[in-house]
Formats: sequence, structure tokens, C-alpha cells
Amino acid sequence: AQDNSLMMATTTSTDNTGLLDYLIPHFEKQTDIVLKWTSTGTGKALKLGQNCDVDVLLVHAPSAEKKFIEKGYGKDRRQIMYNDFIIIGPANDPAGVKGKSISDVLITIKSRQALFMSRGDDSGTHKKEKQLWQESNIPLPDKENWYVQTGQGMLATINVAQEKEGYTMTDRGTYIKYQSYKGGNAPLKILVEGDSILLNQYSVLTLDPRNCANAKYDLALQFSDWMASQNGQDLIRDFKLLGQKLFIPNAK
Amino acid sequence: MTNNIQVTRKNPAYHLKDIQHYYGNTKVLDIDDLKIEKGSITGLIGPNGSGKSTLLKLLAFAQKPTLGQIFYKGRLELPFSSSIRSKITLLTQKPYLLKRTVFENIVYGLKIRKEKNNLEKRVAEALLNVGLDYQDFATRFWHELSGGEAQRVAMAARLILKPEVLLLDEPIASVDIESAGLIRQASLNARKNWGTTLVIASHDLQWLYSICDHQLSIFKGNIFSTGVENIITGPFEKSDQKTLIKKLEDGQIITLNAPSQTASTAIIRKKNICLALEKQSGNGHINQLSGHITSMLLEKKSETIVAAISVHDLSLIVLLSPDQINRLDLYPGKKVILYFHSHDVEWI
Amino acid sequence: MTNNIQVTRKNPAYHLKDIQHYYGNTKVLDIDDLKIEKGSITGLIGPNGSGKSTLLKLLAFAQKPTLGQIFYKGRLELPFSSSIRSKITLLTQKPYLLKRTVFENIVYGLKIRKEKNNLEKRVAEALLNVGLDYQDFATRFWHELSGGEAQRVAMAARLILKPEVLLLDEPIASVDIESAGLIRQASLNARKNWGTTLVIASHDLQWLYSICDHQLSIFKGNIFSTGVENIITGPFEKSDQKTLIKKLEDGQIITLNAPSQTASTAIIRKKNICLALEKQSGNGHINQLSGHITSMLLEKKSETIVAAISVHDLSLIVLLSPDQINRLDLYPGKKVILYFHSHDVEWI
Amino acid sequence: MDFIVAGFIKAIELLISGDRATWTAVWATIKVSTGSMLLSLGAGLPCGFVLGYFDFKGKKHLRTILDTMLALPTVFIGLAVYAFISRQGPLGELGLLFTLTGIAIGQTILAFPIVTAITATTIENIDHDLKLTLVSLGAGRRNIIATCLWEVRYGILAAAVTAYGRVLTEVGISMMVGGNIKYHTRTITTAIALETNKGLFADGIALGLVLIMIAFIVNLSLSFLRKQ
Amino acid sequence: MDFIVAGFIKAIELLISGDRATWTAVWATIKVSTGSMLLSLGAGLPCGFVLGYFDFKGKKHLRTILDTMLALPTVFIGLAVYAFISRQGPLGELGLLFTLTGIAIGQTILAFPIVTAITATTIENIDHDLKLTLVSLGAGRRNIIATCLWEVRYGILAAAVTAYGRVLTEVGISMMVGGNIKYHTRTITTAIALETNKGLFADGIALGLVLIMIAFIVNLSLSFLRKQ
Ligand SMILES: Nc1ncnc2c1ncn2[C@@H]1O[C@H](COP(=O)(O)OP(=O)(O)OP(=O)(O)O)[C@@H](O)[C@H]1O
Ligand SMILES: Nc1ncnc2c1ncn2[C@@H]1O[C@H](COP(=O)(O)OP(=O)(O)OP(=O)(O)O)[C@@H](O)[C@H]1O
Ligand SMILES: [Mg+2]
Ligand SMILES: [Mg+2]
Repeated sequence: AQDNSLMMATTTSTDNTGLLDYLIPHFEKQTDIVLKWTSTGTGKALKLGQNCDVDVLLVHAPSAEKKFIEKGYGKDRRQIMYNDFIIIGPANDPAGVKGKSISDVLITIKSRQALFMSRGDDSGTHKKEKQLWQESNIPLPDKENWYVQTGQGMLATINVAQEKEGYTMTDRGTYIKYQSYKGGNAPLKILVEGDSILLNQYSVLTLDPRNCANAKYDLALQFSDWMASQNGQDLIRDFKLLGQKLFIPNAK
Repeated sequence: MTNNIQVTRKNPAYHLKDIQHYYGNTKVLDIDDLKIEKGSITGLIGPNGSGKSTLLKLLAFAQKPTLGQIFYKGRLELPFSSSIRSKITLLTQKPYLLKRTVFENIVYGLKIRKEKNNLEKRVAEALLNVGLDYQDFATRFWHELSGGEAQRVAMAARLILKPEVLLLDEPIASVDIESAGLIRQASLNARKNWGTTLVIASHDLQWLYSICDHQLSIFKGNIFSTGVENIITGPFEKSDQKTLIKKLEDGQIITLNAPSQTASTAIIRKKNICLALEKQSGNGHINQLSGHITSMLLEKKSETIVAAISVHDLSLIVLLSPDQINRLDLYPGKKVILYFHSHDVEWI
Repeated sequence: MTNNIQVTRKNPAYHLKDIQHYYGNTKVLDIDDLKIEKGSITGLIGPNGSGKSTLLKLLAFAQKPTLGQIFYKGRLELPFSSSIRSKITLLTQKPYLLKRTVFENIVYGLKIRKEKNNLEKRVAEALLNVGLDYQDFATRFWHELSGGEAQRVAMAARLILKPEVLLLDEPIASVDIESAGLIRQASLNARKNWGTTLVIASHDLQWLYSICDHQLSIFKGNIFSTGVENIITGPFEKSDQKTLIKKLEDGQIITLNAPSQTASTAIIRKKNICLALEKQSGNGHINQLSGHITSMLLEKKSETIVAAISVHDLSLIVLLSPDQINRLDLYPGKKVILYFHSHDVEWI
Repeated sequence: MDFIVAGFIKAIELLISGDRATWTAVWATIKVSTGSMLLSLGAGLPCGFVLGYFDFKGKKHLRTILDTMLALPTVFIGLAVYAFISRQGPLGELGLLFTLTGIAIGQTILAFPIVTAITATTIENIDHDLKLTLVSLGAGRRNIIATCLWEVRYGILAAAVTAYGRVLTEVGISMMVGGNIKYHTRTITTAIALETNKGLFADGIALGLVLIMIAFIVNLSLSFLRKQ
Repeated sequence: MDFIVAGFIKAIELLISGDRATWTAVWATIKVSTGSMLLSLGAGLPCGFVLGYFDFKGKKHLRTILDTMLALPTVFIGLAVYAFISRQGPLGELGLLFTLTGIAIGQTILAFPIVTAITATTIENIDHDLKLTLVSLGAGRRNIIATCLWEVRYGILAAAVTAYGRVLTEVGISMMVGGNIKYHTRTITTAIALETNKGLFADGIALGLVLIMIAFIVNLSLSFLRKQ
């Protein structure tokens, strides 16, 4: 590979929303770096980093990221942007969770045995969801019949929820897309949003050269810097999907 | 257990009407009208490619003739008609053995007919009929047989069916002499015991003569019901308007009256050929060919003797009586002269 | 173009030493010592399953004998040895035609030998040798042939190679009489023009006699180099310590000296059988069997006549001279008496 | 590399420990692949026979279409089946979405062309003499089909085994139609995809080995049908 | 249902408009599948020949293993290949990860057992007389292999077409080894997976149709090799 090419592993959400397709040409033009990315689950993205198959990571699973750095695989975790999670469900809200606080919502769902779709794939989203159960003091209902683990991507999971008329937690970006496919008249509606616990933080990680001598640390740093730069942050702020903002830049 | 076989001329086993068969655009069979009697044994004689196998396939209703109709016992029949399927069986020229044991090959036809009794005994009997030992052969696999053994297993698989019609396409092609005798006996027994009608194609005339009631000779798809005849193929040269000649390489010449239409092959019936020991002064219309006897065979039915005479590279057939043989001191190897008139020719 | 063929007894084409061949546990070939001379034409005669095809496969180096060695022109050879591969060719008993045109089937061997000249001319010639027309047949596909035509195409594919050794396994099994003559001629020409050594297995004795220098008779894997002999198979009954008898169904009895070891099959050499017209009063050690002549064939090489005598369901062979035939007024159909001494028997 | 070794150990652990998730996935896999194989053999063998045995107009085109069907992407089949059985689809009433039956239907579509194409080719290669021999022995249409198929049983076996391999390893249909729902429609392959996506490569390898073991057991029992 | 119709329209649009992403994926697919087919035929035909032609000890066991290999899950192959060519793997130096070459290697492993197994079965069914005839005409080992393979060409064609269908439609290897990198290692199947994941079912169907079209064109050109 050429020297000025950079390989990134990222989560599906950044790719599926089209953010990267929008952002990266700007980056390449301004830095002469060719950026290629592979989008996968967060877990696999971190694994690719650990195995030094990529040079840089763009992921959203803060606690896993911290562990990654602790183990000496990564360096320079830099917060770039966030969006938020929401809980959606059938418009008639059979379990009656609309507007409740997060822990009330989960308790209600459990007590009413309402169908809840979990991604169950260890993705950033799934990790967040598990965190919510934990903070509501409910043991993970792994073997409950009403707790459906799809092991698939967000949109597929939303589709399952729609087919089965159940609830699920999703990131806003995917929901916006889902809504647009349904012509703005999606059977599943937003029922809970805005809690600070629902924030979804994206960060760029470089790889620790002590673990991966071959990884292009300099170029990775350059990418990280660019994402955090005024220019990068402005571009992120301006990115819209179907007229709605998706990501809120928050680099320090 | 003797059955009473009635051979009625009115209702033959087979009646073929205006049969023509084509492969692609080539006509390989052309039969105006042919009847085969019930309980008869018919020999089918003809050179390679003359249409024997094709005719047998038609008689087995394994193929539909391109044109024409085949009546079986007075009824028009077509392939797969259930009324004939289990009655007519054909031993094909290249018999195929199923990838099973000999035993299973032989009972296959019975199983199709849902007959399940006494299988072992019947197989042993069928094998015995073709000279194979049950103990030695029943459990062998299809590929553990010599060529002639395979041929005989296939024959046994047909005999066990006790068919109404048994069509045999070169049944003794790779079979030894003793087994050929057994197959003859089995064929005759089939007729005697079950009233089976047989049609048998073979190049072994001696064997065929010893078994058939009569022969059909087939040439280029045309049937001659007089048995084997002498065929002289071209090229011919034109000698004058009315005669063609064929020059043999040793200098002898055959003169024949030219055909009225285009035709390429001459047939000289054996009854029109005479035999003598010395050339006579004759007119130009009588062919006199010198050659030597190569074989003398007994035709069982008629008790006459069929002699093959080699004239350079032609082999001609004449009929002889014991009397004639004694009078002329004939034996294989003896030099003889053949006579026939140049107008005693048929063209096809 | 005449080659000078030297037949040296010292260095035969083949020398087989202590050959035994097994299929599984069954021994099917057992040859102590056999030499085949260069440029000779050897006939291979024997009943089905006697081992002819197996022997030919060994001679073709298409198979390795289970035990023993085969020398070709004095050198020990094994299958796939490149020195013999292109020199020896075998026409198998069930010739396989490649799924190609007739033309391509015939040139296959030449292409392997990287010969590319004059292919059309050579194919036309090879086809002519087996009586097939180039125009009519060259472009046909393998499945567009009758049984005998296919057999002849396979023969042509062997002839075109002008091999040093040509092994023919039942070359005329489904071939018509005229073509059988052509194949004989082609075989003789191969020897004449290219010095080819031929070994030919066939059940058609008449044809085989007309082409071979000498015959090997093979029975249950054992070779008899005297040509065809009379084989009498069991069951035999014990009459006393020293004699066995076989009863024919018509009441006649054959008496034979018992074998010293266990053996099941008797061989009575044709030279030991005499023929007369009437029974004589004789002692019990002379068998007198009545039967009738079924055929008389000319053995070309020796100019003697081979007569087949049918004794009930046995067929025995004797040699006759023209003289004898005249004296006794013999002809096919004539009733005769056969004599042979009960000690003139070999057991195997 | 180490995750491959780890995968081997994990595979043994999973099976011995009787891990419920693994065993339900094993069961789902076996059920669904058995169902789809039965269906596709039932439909494919006769179709293959007809296509290989008879000559008719347009046969060659049919073959080309069939061969093309060998390249139907599983996700495509999954989407198409989904379109029919989703609640808004024409067959939505049947409630087949997210069921093993739904997956089996999709997999049948996947396996059918494989079974049919290989069977047809095998039947096509049948000696012409076999056909004639069967007819001449009095075989009816059913006898002919059964006997021909039996004569080429090794070819049929190859068709079945190939199709089985395809069905056993496909992900797209199981994912799309089955939904990869834990304890219900999660098959081994969808589980592998999931674990791999999680970055749990060793688990992916372990599950892969479990699948291969199933295939091995099946093939070992079929090997008695093979030529000795 | 409507997304299927929409997919048809979209497929035509994609191809006509010359959409760069689509066309690079088409190219990648063709390149990688051609490469893996050539490799797997090159290795599989001789192996299949040996396995079908000769009798040797352990042959049956080899067949069972081969048949089991027909059930190698693509993700499993993907993981195994990844283990070798990942930067820390033994072949990491070669830089094959996230390249088309890497995918082709994985797909070769996928196609090899298919080619080999079907070829072996076809060769096994060869008439014993053919072998004898070839030897008796003076054919050497190479001639025998070439002629036998040519005699059973329809069987070989079936093997190739089946393997091609498998290679063309696989996702697991392309995803794991290729990384689905846009304009580089994105093949049509990984693109379908991506679009489907995004919920763009119509796009998935459209790309599926493009893939089927490729297969159709290939099979149409191969159909001239078929029995007339
Ligand atoms: N499938 C076919 N396609 C084209 N021509 C064929 C086909 N089968 C046979 N023929 C031709 O039809 C003619 C008759 O063939 P048939 O097999 O009936 O001859 P046959 O008398 O049985 O000959 P043989 O003595 O060699 O067995 C031959 O000229 C042969 O070449
Ligand atoms: N593959 C085999 N497995 C077992 N036995 C076999 C096999 N091939 C042939 N035999 C047996 O070996 C013996 C010799 O067979 P071979 O084919 O050499 O006989 P043959 O003399 O050519 O007979 P035919 O006149 O019938 O062609 C026979 O008894 C036969 O049953
Ligand atoms: Mg014929
Ligand atoms: Mg033989």
C-alpha cells in the first residue's frame, strides 16, 4: 500500500448514515491522505485494531475503548461527536411507557412482559442498552421470552420490532432513516428521549505503536487532529440526514 | 406341461404396415407389409447397418417408427402401452447390466412385474439355461464377468420372464460355441413350453439356420423374406446400354442386366446359382466364376446344405443336396465353377 | 514398400514366464511359459471366461499380472513403459468410442503420437480397410452408428496406428460376413506391410482358421498350444477305480480313464478321434459315438478340413482330409461314428 | 493465529458444557437443514430426471436458467422470501417470518437448483443402452425413474451432499428470514456471523467447528452408501 | 413487496447510469470470482481425477473429509484466512488483508471441495472400458487425464458452474478478508449485505439482480459448450 494511505475500522452507524462518505473526501483533499475504511461491529473494529490490521479507529463504546487503552492496544482517545439513543415502540404504546424515565420504562416493560428487541450483538448500542438495564437494577433478561435478541444491525432490529410490534432502543440516526423509508409514517414512534444517560459518544483512537509498530501512527494522529479541528467539527455539524442533524460535534 | 400352440394365419403376432424409420434425414427402414406369425422363430439376416437392431427396437415397442403402424395380435400398439409392456422383451445388442449383482440383474424384470415367489429357484434355472452356475455367479457384481458371461446373464434375465415375444439382437455375438448351443435350446424351449414368438438377429448363419423356421433378409432397410441371398455391391462399370459389369481384381468379370431405375446393389438369389466342376463354353449372358468352397453347413429345417464359395474376395452362397455333393465329390477347399444368368438379378 | 520380416526364434515378440493372474482370490490365468513369435498371427480360442481377454490385456501391458513376468522383444516391460506404449495396441472386447466424431475417434491415437500429417487421407484409408465410406461416416457422431459399424470404427482406429503388435479381442463379434473378410485382409496386410505381430481371440473358428498361423487354446486359464481341442465337462460318474463315465441323454456313454489328481474337465485331442460310417465290435476301451456332421470348414493354412460332429448335445471336432471325405461320401447332415480310446484323455 | 487454537478448545467446551445457546442453535440448524434438504430433494430429483432424461425444445435454455439460479445470492433469496411472508406480504397471514419453517423455505429455493442441475447432468450421462434395456425389460415410467436414479446413485449423492453443504453454511436467508433470534431462530451460521462481528473470533471458530462436526457426522453416515 | 419491483427498476438505473460504486463492485466481483475459479479448477480437477480414477487405501475416508469440506462456513474460511494474512499472522508480510487477492484465496478454499467432489464422482462413473481403450491406444498419463476429463465434460461443467455459483454469492469471506472497502474490495454481495443492513432493500434486490445478470451472461456463454 502507498505510504499516505490510512486504514480505519469503524462502526456501521457512521458508515450507514453516510457520514463518512460526506466527510472523508474533504479530509483527503486537505491532507493528501487516502483513507479507506471497513465498517463492522464495534467489537470486531476493536479486534482489528488489536491485531494491527488497521491504523485508526472511530467507535462509540467508551468503556470498551478505555479497556482497550488500558491493555496497551490504543492511545489518544479523542472524543469527536455524539448523538443520542431513543426508545421506540408501537404508536399505541401497549405497555404505556411513553414519557417515563428510563428505569421506569424498563421496569414497566419487564413487569408487563412487553416484547423488547435487543441487538444482542455487543455493538456500542447493545452495550449501552445493557448499561441501562444494569442501572435500573434489572438483571439482564437474557432468557426471557419477551426479550428478543436479534444479533443483527440496528435497522434489522427495528424491522423485527415492527414485525413483532415490540419496543427497542436505537440511535437517532438509524431511526431517522427508518422513518424516511416508511415515508414519514413509521409504525414505530419515539416514546422516550432526552435523558442524559442516552448520550452516544464517538471517539477516534490511535493505536499504541508499542503494540503495532507497523500501524501508521503519524497519519492516524493527523486524522484524529483533523476530526477535532474546527474544520472537521464544522463539517460534522453541517451533516444532515433527511434534513435532520445527526451528530453533535464535541471535540475538546 | 404342454401348451397347445395355435398358429392362426389370420391373426399374426405382428403386422407392420407402411413402416418407415428415419434417423435425422436418413431413412434406415422401409417395410411395406410384414407379418410375423405367433409361435414362429424368425431369423433376421443382413449386413451391418442394414436396420436389424432398429427393426427389433420397433418390434419391442421401445421406439416409435417415424411413419407407419405396428399391430400386435391385431391391435395397434404404441410404446409404453401397458398391455404389451410385460409381454414383449428384447435382448439388446449391447446388453446393459445394472450396477447390481447378477442375481438382482436377473430378477429385475420379475420385480417390475411384482412377482416375488421362488426367486432363487427361478434364477438358478435361468442361469442354468445359459450354462452358468448359480453358486458361482449369482452373487457376483456386474463388472466381475467376462464379455460372454455378461451376454449370457442378460439372456437369462430375458428368459426368466417367460415372455410372449422374445426378440434377440445378436444373442451369441461373444458367446462360446457350447453356450450358443444352450441359447438355441433355450429359445426352442421357450417356443415349445410357453408358445413364445421369437425374432433373432445374428451374423452367425450356421447357428441361425439351426434354429429358425424361416429367415428374413434385410438390406438397406428393405426386407426380403427368402432368407439370405447373395449381394453384390458396386462399383459397376457400364458395358453397354443394357448391361453393367463388375471386375474382380483377379480378372474375372460379372455381367449383369442393368437396372431400370437408379440402384447400386445387385441381389442374386441362391436358387439361381448352379455349381459345376468345369467351365463350359457358353454364351455371354451366363456368368461363369471360378472359386473354392470355404464351408458347408447343414440347414436343419430343410436338411439341405448351404455352401459358401469364395470367388476372389466375394463370398457367394448356393444350396446343395447331399446327392450333388457325392456326385461332384465336394468338400471344403475344392475348386468349383458357379453359373448364373445375367438376367437373374434384382436391383435395389 | 516391402519390409523384410525376420522371424528369429531366439528373440520372440513376447515371452511370458510363470504368469498367474487373479481377480480377488480367483485364479483366472496360469501360464508357465509362452512365446509368441514376431510377425506371427496367433489365434486364441476358448470358452467364455477362459481368460482370453485377460491374457490380451496383459499382452497389451494394460494390466500387470498378479505374478510373473512378461518380456517384450527380450526386455522385461511394465504398463506405461514408454518404449512399448506406442507400439502395442489392443482392440478391446467392448470397444469404447470417445464422445466425438468418427474422424476424431480414429485419429485419437495418431494425435497422441503427435502425428499430424495427411490425417484425412489416412482416416479414409483406415475406414476403407474396414469397409466404411469416408464421406458417409467421418463426420458422424459416436452414437450414430450401428453395433457392427461401431466395432469397425474401433478397428480402423487401431489399424491407422500401424502397430508393431495388434491384439484383437473378438474383432468380428458383431460384424457382418463381408466385413469379417475385410478385417481378415487388413490383419494379413498389417503383417505383410508392417511386420505386425497379431494375437486374435475369436469364437468364430472358421474365420480364425482362415487367418492364423497357429492357434492357442485356452481353458480355465491354461494354455494348450495345439489349437482347438474337444472339451468334455462334467458331471462324470465313477464306474470303477480307474474309469469315469459320462452319460449322454440319448443313452450313449463315454468312458474315460480317471485322472490321477482331482480334475473336472476332460480334453480329447482331435488328432486322437477317428471317424467311420458304421459301428464295429470293439473292446470297452474304445468309445464309439454316433452323431452327424454339422459343418465342414477349410483351415486355410494346412488345407485340412475341420468337421464338427454333433453327438447328441456335444459338439466334437475332428480333422479330415479331402480324400477321406470322398471315400466316405461325407457331407453336412451325414450320420457318422466317432472312435477314440478311453486313455486318450487329458484332465485339467 | 492464537484465536484458532482458542477456537478449538472453546468448541469442545461449548459442546461439553451443554451451553444452552449453542445447543439450541445446533438443533435449529439440524431441523432447518433437514427440512430444506427433504424438500429440495423431493422437488429436485424428479425435475433433474426430466431435464436430463428427455429431449425437448427449450431444454438448453432451461438449463441456462437453472445454472443461473445456482448463483442466486442468499441475501437476495432472503429478501424475496421476506417480501412474501412479512406481515404486509401476500403470505403474511401464515406467520412464517422469524420461524424455522420460513428459513427452510428459503433454503429449499437455494438447494433446489443444485440438486436439479447435478442430477440432470448425471442422468444425461447415463448410457443410452440403460434406457433401452429398462424399456425392453418392461419397465414403466416410474420404474425407469427409480432405476435410473439408483443407477447413478453416486452422482445423486454428490448432488445431495453439495446441496447440504450449501444449506448448512448459508447465512443470508437465515439472517433475513429467521432474524437470528437467540434461542429461537439463531442457527449456527448466524451465530458465527454475530460472534465474528462482536470481534469474538475464537467463538466464531468454535461454532464453525461445531458446524463442521455436524457435517462430518452426516457425511460419515452417508459414506456407507458409497462405492466400497 | 413493492421493494422487489423497485429493485428491478433500480437495477436498470444503476447499470445504465454507470454508477461508479456499482461498477467497481461489479469489476471486483468478476475479477475475484474469475481468479478463484481458475485456481480452484486448476487444483480441483486433477485432485478430483485422482480421487475418482484410482483406487487406493483411505480413499473413502478422503471422500468423507472432502464432503465435509463442502460444509465449511464462509465466515469460518474467512476467519481462518484472516488468521494467516492478518498483519500479525504468519503471512502478514504479504499485505493480503483487505485485498481482492486475499478474497480470491479464501474463495478458492471454498470452491475447491465442490470442484473436486463433483469431478471425482463424475470420473468415478466413467465406463471402465474407456480407461482400457485409452491405455490400449497408447495414451500416457497426461493424455488419460485430459481425455477422461473431456469425456465427462458435462459433469465438469456442472462442477464448475456449481462452484461458480457458490463463489459468486458468498459474503462471509469477502466481508472478513476483503473488509467491504468502498471502491476497493467491495463486491456485489458485500454491497448487498451493506444495503440490506441499511434497510435499503430495493438496492439490495437491485444489486442481487446485477449479480444474477453476471451469472446469466457467464452461463449463456458456457451453454455453447453444452450438449446440442
Ligand atoms: N442414432 C443414430 N443416428 C443416426 N444413424 C443411426 C443411428 N443409429 C443407427 N443409425 C444408422 O441406422 C442404420 C441402421 O442401424 P441398425 O443399428 O439398425 O443396424 P443393424 O442392422 O443392427 O447393424 P449391425 O449389424 O451393425 O448391428 C445404420 O446405417 C446406422 O448407421
Ligand atoms: N473384474 C473381474 N472380477 C472378477 N472376476 C473377473 C473379472 N473380470 C473377469 N473375471 C473372471 O475372469 C475370468 C476370465 O475372464 P476373461 O474376460 O478373460 O474371459 P474371456 O476368455 O475373455 O471370456 P469371453 O469369451 O466371455 O470374453 C472369467 O471367469 C471371469 O468371470
Ligand atoms: Mg444391430
Ligand atoms: Mg473376453
